[in-house]
Order: sequence, then C-alpha cells, then structure tokens
Amino acid sequence: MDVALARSWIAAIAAAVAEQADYLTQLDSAIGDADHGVNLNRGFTAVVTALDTADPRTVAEVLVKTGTTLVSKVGGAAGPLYGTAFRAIGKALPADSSTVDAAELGVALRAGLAAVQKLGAAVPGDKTIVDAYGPAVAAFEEAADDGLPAAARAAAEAAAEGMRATTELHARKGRASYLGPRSVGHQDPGATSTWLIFQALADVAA
Amino acid sequence: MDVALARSWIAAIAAAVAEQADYLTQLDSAIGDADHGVNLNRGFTAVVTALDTADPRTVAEVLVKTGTTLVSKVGGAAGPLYGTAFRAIGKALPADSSTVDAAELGVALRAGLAAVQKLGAAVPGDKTIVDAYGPAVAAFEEAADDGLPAAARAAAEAAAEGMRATTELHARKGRASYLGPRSVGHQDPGATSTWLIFQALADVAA
Amino acid sequence: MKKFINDPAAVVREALAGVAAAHPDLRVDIEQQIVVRADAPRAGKVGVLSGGGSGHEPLHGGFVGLGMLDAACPGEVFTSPVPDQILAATQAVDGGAGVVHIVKNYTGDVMNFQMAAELASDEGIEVQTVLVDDDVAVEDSTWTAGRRGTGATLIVEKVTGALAEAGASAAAVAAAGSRVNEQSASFAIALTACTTPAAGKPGFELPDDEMEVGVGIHGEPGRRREKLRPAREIAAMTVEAILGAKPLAAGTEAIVLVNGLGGTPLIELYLLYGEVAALLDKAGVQVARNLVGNYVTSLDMAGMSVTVCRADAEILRLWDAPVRTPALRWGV
Amino acid sequence: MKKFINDPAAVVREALAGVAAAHPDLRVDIEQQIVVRADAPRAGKVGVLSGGGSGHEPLHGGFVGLGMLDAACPGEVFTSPVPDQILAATQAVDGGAGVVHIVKNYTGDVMNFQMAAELASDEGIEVQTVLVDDDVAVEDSTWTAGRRGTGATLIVEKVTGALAEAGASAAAVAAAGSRVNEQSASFAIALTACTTPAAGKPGFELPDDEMEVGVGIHGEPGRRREKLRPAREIAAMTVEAILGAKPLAAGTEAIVLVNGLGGTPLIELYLLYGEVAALLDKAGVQVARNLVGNYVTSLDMAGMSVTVCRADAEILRLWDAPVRTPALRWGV
Ligand SMILES: Nc1ncnc2c1ncn2[C@@H]1O[C@H](COP(=O)(O)OP(=O)(O)O)[C@@H](O)[C@H]1O
Ligand SMILES: Nc1ncnc2c1ncn2[C@@H]1O[C@H](COP(=O)(O)OP(=O)(O)O)[C@@H](O)[C@H]1O
Ligand SMILES: [Mg+2]
Ligand SMILES: [Mg+2]
Ligand SMILES: [Mg+2]
Ligand SMILES: [Mg+2]
Repeated sequence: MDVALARSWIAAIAAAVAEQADYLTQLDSAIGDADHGVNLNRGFTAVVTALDTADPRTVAEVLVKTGTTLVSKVGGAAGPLYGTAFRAIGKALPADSSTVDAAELGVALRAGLAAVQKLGAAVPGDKTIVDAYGPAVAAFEEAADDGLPAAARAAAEAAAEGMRATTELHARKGRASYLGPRSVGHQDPGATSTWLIFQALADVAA
Repeated sequence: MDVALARSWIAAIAAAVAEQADYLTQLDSAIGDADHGVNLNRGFTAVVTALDTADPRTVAEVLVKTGTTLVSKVGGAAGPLYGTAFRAIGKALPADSSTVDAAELGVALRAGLAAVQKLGAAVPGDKTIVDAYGPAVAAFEEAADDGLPAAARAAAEAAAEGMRATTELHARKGRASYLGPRSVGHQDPGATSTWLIFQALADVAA
Repeated sequence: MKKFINDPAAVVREALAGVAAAHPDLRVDIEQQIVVRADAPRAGKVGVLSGGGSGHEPLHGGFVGLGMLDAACPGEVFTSPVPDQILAATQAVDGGAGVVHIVKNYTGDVMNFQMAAELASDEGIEVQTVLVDDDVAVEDSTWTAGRRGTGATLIVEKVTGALAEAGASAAAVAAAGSRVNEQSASFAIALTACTTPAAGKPGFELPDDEMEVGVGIHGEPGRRREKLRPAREIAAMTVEAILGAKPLAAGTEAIVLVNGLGGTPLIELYLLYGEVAALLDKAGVQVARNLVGNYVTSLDMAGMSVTVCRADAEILRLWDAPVRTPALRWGV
Repeated sequence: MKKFINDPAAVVREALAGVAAAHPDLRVDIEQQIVVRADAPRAGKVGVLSGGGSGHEPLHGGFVGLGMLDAACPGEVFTSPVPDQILAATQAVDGGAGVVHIVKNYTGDVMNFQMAAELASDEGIEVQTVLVDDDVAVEDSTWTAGRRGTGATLIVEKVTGALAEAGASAAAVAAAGSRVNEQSASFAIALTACTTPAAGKPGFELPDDEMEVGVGIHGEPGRRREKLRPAREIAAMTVEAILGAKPLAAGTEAIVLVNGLGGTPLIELYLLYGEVAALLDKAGVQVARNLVGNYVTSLDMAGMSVTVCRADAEILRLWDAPVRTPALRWGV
C-alpha cells in the first residue's frame, strides 16, 4: 500500500459511508439514537477535505490524519473509537517509508483493534465494532502472505460475517445495552460501518 | 305545562345531551374546540341534581333554576347563552301559576331567544344557536293554538331544519368564525343542541 | 389518546392538586378551581386576575405570584370559567382598591367575565376589564367574533401585575393593560392538532407535509392550510403578518415572544427565534426584551406563535420589575 | 417529519444562533458550538461546564449563567461533543482554579470528555470530572454500559454551580456533584418516540395503547413495553422503581423533579406531580424542593421522568442559592 492507495481507501470509505448513511442511521435508530450514519458521514467528509489540505507523504500520515480528524469531527462513541483506531493503525506503521506491505498493515490493523478495545473495553460478543473488526483482523493476518488484495478480501468477508452475527447478540456495551434483551434481533450499526471500512479496503486493493 | 312536565322536559334534555355528548363534542371538534357536548352534559347533570334539591313549585321556578345552574356549571359560550335563555324563559312565565299554556310558553320562549340575541349579538345566518332557536320559536308560536304537543312538534321540526341549514353557513359568531370560509360544510354544534332541547320538549309533550 | 391522566373529566382538578403540592406559596382551592397568591387580598392594592379555559399552561395559574397575577381561575379544558368561580377569585383578591380582570377575547370568556363583573359590582367591588385580542390572523371584521386573545396575554399580565404591585389605581392598571394589548400583535402556525382529554382524538388530521396557518390556542383549525415550509419562511410569514397588521416605525423597541404551543421542543423555538430576530432587525425593530419557550399553549399541539409588543419606557420598566411566579421569575 | 427547521444538518448551529440572539448576556460561539458566561473566566473561580448531545434543551445551554454552568458545549443532536469543542469550552472558563466537567454516563460522552480532559491537562488545566448516572431503569451490571445520566444532571449542575460561585475548590465542587449524583435516582416513561432531524421519522412505533417503560433521553426504546396505564399507576411504577433502587429512610428530605421529555404539556406534568408527591408523602419522604417542567428533554418525545435526590442541608442551601440562567432563575 502506497500513499495513493491509502488515500483511495479513505476516499472509498467516505463514499460508502455517504451512500449508506441513511442505512446506518436506521440501524442505529432501532437500538440506539439514530445518528451513526450522520456522524460518520460528517466525519469522513471532513477527513477527505483534511487530507486534501494536509497532503500527507506517508501511509502512516494518511491514517493518523484520518484518525485525528475523526476524533475532532464525529463525536459520540464512534468518533473516539474509529479516530483512535486509525491513529493507532497509522502510528503502528513504519513512520518514514512511503509504502507498506500486507504484513505491516496486518500488524497495524491489530494495533488499531487493541486501541479500540483499550478505549471502549468491549470484548467479542458485546455487539460492537469489535465483533466485525476482530474477525477481520484475524482473517487479514492469516491471508497476509497472499498479498494485500487477498488479505483485504478475506478481512472484508470476515467483517461481513461478524457484522451479520451481531444480529443475534445481546448488547453489553454502547447504547444498545440499555435495551437489555430487546437489543437481540438487530444488526449492530458500528459493526456494519466496520464492514464498510474493510470492504472499501478490499475494493481499492483488488 | 305543569311542574312535572317542565321537570320531565329538563330530564329529557339531560338524557339526550348525555347520549349525544360525544356527537356534540365531535361537531365542535370540527369547527370549534371540542367541548360542547362535555360542557352541556356537565351542566344538565348538575341541573337535574339542583332541581331535585330545590324542588321548585312553579314552571317558572323550574326554568329559572335550570338557567341559573347552567350559568354556574357550564362555562364557555353555551353556559351563559343557554343559562340566560332558560332564566329569561322562566322569568317571562306567570310567576305564581303552577301550569302554563302553550301561548304563554310561546311568549316565554320568544323572550329566551331575545335574551340569547341580546347577550350574544348573533343574528339569523351567523351559524349559531339562533339558527335553530329562531325558527323553532316561530313555528311554536304559529302552532300554539293547536296546543302544546302540536306546537312543540312544530318547533322541534323547525329547529331540526334550522340546524341542518347551518351546515352551509359561513360562521360569523363564536369560535367557528375564526375559520372563515372553512366553517362552511360543518353543522353547528350549538344549533344541534338547540334542536335536542326542542326535540325533548316535543317528546315529553307528546 | 396518550396522556398522563386518570380520568378525562378530572384532569383540571387533578392538575390543580399538583399545582397545590408543587407551590405551597400559592393558595389553591380545588373545589372552586381558583389559584390565589398567599398574601391576597392586600389592603389598598388592586387585585389583578385572569382566567380562561385550561390547556394553556403555564397560562394563567403559572403566572400567579408577586408582581404578576393575584389569582387565576382555570375553567375546564378550553372552556371559560363560570361566573361563580370568577367571582370567588375576585373576592379573594379584592383589597378594596378594585380588581382588574384580564380577559381573552372569546365569546364564552367575555360573557362569563361580564356576568362575574356584574355580580362583583353588586357586592360593591369595582371591576375593570382588559380585553386581550392580539391575534392578527383573525381579521377584525363583521365576519368574526373579533380577534382572539393569545400570546400578548402574558405581557398584559406581567405589565398590569407590576403596576398593581407598585400601587397604581385600578383604572391606571387597566389602561396599561389595554395599551399593551393595542400595541401587540400575534400570529401562530401549527404542525399538528392537539387532543383534548374529552374528545380523545386530534381535532383535525394534518398530512405530513402540511401546516395550519393562523391557528388559535384552542385546537381549532387555522385560517388556511399550506404546504409545510422551512422555518425561515415560516418565520417570515409570521413576521410579515404581524408587521402588516400593526406596522412599527424603524427604531421602535419591542418585546418579542416566540412561544411554543405545547408540543414543540425548545431547540426548534430557539431556531425560530433566531430567524424572527433577524427579520425584525432587518425591519428596523429593536428587540429590547424577549422570551422563548412554551408559555401560552394549546395542550400538546406542535406549533408556535410569535408576539411582538411595541414597548415604551414604561412598559419596559414594568416588564423588568421583579416577578416571582411558577413560570416567570426574575429580580427576586 | 414536522419540525420548525431549515436543514437537518444545520439545526444545532441555527438554534445556537437563536440562543445568541435571545441571550446577549451569554457568549455563543457558533463555529465552535460553545455557550459561555459573559464574565468567564473569572480569576480564582472554578469553572463548571457540561455538554452532551443536543436535543435535551434547555439542558445544557439553558443552564449557563450566574450560579450554575460557566459553559456548555452542545454536540450534534444526540451526539456527544468532540474533544476540541470541550477543550475550547474548558479554556474559556479556566480561571486558574481548575475546571469541573459534568458528564452524563454514555460511552461517547465519557470518551470525548476524557480525551478533552487529557488535552486540557496537557495545557496545565486541572480537570475534575463528575459522572452522572442516575437512571435506575438500567441496572448497573456487566450487561450494560452502566446507568445513564438523565434528570439528576440538572441538580448536579445547580449544586456544583452554586458551590463554585461561592469560591470552593475544584475538588470540593466535584465531590458535591458526585454526592448529588449518588443520592439521586431517576426513572422515565414515554408515550411516543421522538424524531431526530437526521432520521426524519420516529425511532420506534408505539401502538396507541402502549408505553415504553424505562426509556432514556436519546429516543431509544425502553427496557420494556407495557399497556398504557392511568397517571396514578404510572407515577406509582416510577416512584417504586426509584425508591427500590435507592431507598430513603422515613423523614428524609428530597428535591423532586417531575420532568417532561419535550412533548408533554405542563398540565399533565402537574397532574403527575400531584400523584408523585402523594406517593412520596405516603413513603415518608419530605419533598423539600420541587421542579415541574420540561428541563431534560428528548426532542419532541411525549414522556416524563421523575428524579428524586436525597437532600441534606448543604444541598438545599446550594439549591436555593441565586441562579440566573435562561431556563432556571431565582434569587436574582
Ligand atoms: N465500548 C464500545 N466499544 C466498541 N464499540 C462500541 C462501544 N460502544 C459503542 N460502540 C459502537 O458504536 C456504535 C454506535 O456509534 P454512534 O451511533 O456513532 O455513537 P453513539 O452511540 O454515541 O450515538 C455501536 O453500534 C457500537 O458498534
Ligand atoms: N354569539 C353567539 N350567539 C349565539 N350562539 C353562539 C354564539 N357564539 C357561539 N354560539 C354557539 O355556541 C356554540 C359553542 O358552544 P361551546 O362549545 O359550549 O362554547 P365555546 O365556543 O366557548 O367552546 C356554537 O356552536 C354556537 O352555536
Ligand atoms: Mg448513535
Ligand atoms: Mg366549544
Ligand atoms: Mg370551549
Ligand atoms: Mg449519539
């Protein structure tokens, strides 16, 4: 992955989030407060502008800038979580090389997951971002030797599966947890946006 | 009409108003504030109790008591208007005779109408109580020579016709007037309750 | 019907029981349905009272207290109080200097208050009446019962209450109230109908993309129905109607009320206030004081009204005077 | 969606413009989305600020002023503010004596405020955080994100604001806030869902004869759905839940808030207050102070919450201290 591909990834996320904003918001309406799509859309729109202005020189810079912008534009739970994730991913990458390979990205994605879990204290099965992100990173790592396109495809598929599996889960973190057992039967909005992020990576890496 | 018949009349009004309270309120909902049936029902319920307590000795007393009670229990436009009407009817009757004939009642009903118009300043065609009351009194007077049952029946029929004719009128008095031309097409609640009053008279006099 | 009530017929009395429990500094007579200041009557002080149907809370009971009303007599929902009730309130606040009745211009209110004034006069109490008819949606013509009394009632009550507190005569208090009324204009727009407890369903059905323009505060439909428009255009319609009916010379000071009809949240009222203030500014009107909130309501109706009152130094001074009531309080 | 708005994405900023126009005595930075007291920062005075998603008005912006908050930072509708915004507000109220953040316990709020506190600390500002989690509908277990912060926030803001005004240290102010929170319990019931401008339709559909029990203030469904019941039984459910979670010994004094969620008219809230007061009285609780109205809302949701705060002499003294804000004012 070079800077151009990293920026394509972010642009693809922004496009997917814009397109799916209503869908994400409706998912959040069922078990949350109906703002997830709007929030991410506001955030990634700002990220695209910020990247245009900053014109980062390394993949690491692209991702740190993405994270920083998300933190300062999104708010809610998703802002700090995704913002911290992208910052951690960027910071885990080689600071000065203009390209990174699949293995390096795998390590960085794992660091992003760790940051999300450190901040939000969610474990697998809590019906959160982690339920899509966790399987996605594992699949990415496993397929890293086959190169970025294959690893990204595997990660997107695993994220999708994790996302779908959240439907049957009883939420223990985030707003959905307030619903108790009534959270069961609804797909988690955060897990859904996580899938969009990995699907965007698969699309641009293909 | 003797005291017993006068009290039957009031009891019949109370029964009719109770039965039609929802209907009157729905009519008032369309062009007013949805309280006409509730108001009159509260009022006539109180009148029945008040008459039981007061045990009036003359027809005049029955009707004055009815009016006084309506004034102090109904509120809104209908309370003062019907209250004043019944008081004026009672006061126009011979004060000491225990029965009144149709001609005397006709004169008294006319006095009631005058009191309503004096207080409310409505003229025929304004889409109010007057549009049922006016024709009813005229018909009553015309048939008074045929005795109370016939006069009351004629009055009830005329009231019904006047009531129905209010549908096409553009209100100029009361809350319905605020709607302007939109008041057209709805039957006036007050004219409707006036019809109930004359119909009750026809029923008990028959 | 979805309401926090027990029995539709008992709503007013049970709400009054809540007022009594919440405000031990008011005297609430639940039987008579009157709310009275604890220190009333005060010898030599003009009593100021108002009343009308319930369903407009905090109007009027929420404005009873120091510097505003001495008493309120709430009728049943949307039903003006009865003469006995008004008389009882009048007697309760008569300190020998006369009593001012603030009456919103509705047929029922006018007749019941008039009867009560006659009864009071029979008992030797001098009653002065201030008729409030600020709603410019209703053209004052032979085709209507006259303009309705709406948002300006609050300003009339504040100003007359302050003047009475300061020891003015009944005639002076009433004159100030009438002046506020003459200098005020209001206009309202609703997005939904309200539901009275007695009727149990909304007074009218309004499609999702329509609004009622020129509504009153009794749940009746407005003067006309229009397509729903952005807040900016709604504010413009409202301000135009108001300034059209009662033009204000550039530089004039005003008290402005952006009022919710009961079901409209504050965030929307503030957004509207921003639009209204910008429009008035453009028209050269100086907003000297403002109030944003649900003050003169129509049960759960989603809607808003704007009231603009031309204010001179005396009105502003009386507006600023201390007031201590459940719904309006400052300076004390 | 029927709202007085222009553009769903601009609601918060446009409402802030209205706040700025209505309250010239507050400093409103529309770009940064912060509302600050005109006299902030005051050297040596602890700054008290709060924030959270918008849609709960008058919370928090309506509580900025003398004796209460020094600043509020409203996020987008139901979205906690971002760290930069919170930092800007923190800097704006830092008079060198530290700043207290009042944070309602939601994942997003907690994380964003924590990040802001770290940024502030990097700049040498001491931040103390009071976490409000009074909603006893959510059992505090491993199955939830913890209890939500709801109605008690108002009481925490009032008490901490008064203490800071009196010159207390940041630690003392925060401790008092935490004590109020620990001594408070709230429970809410909704009759309708609210509609966020962004979603454009109600969060859930509730049949005409059902209510959501144990709702929060973000439009989410409650803990369970039940058949609609009379106000008396609803009040009883609420009071039982509150006293069940935080029992009060007979004779205990309390501050009680009967709060509307935005779409419930005052007449219903007073009726409910009457029921709640009677139940508390029966339970031996002495209601020392009360507040009835729409204070901590959820846009246009028809619903209500009850908050009971065990109050000692210090809390009552701070509650009674002068306050001058758009939505709460007394003693000044
Ligand atoms: N502690 C947590 N750890 C990981 N993800 C979380 C956590 N809490 C919430 N989330 C995710 O955040 C999503 C909601 O994000 P969003 O709607 O933007 O924020 P908010 O809940 O503040 O409105 C949830 O669907 C869930 O996936
Ligand atoms: N000035 C008037 N003269 C005669 N009847 C009137 C007048 N104003 C109103 N009414 C009658 O009163 C009826 C409404 O009564 P009601 O609903 O009880 O009072 P309110 O209008 O105060 O709610 C109207 O339908 C009309 O017939
Ligand atoms: Mg959300
Ligand atoms: Mg009516
Ligand atoms: Mg009425
Ligand atoms: Mg949110």
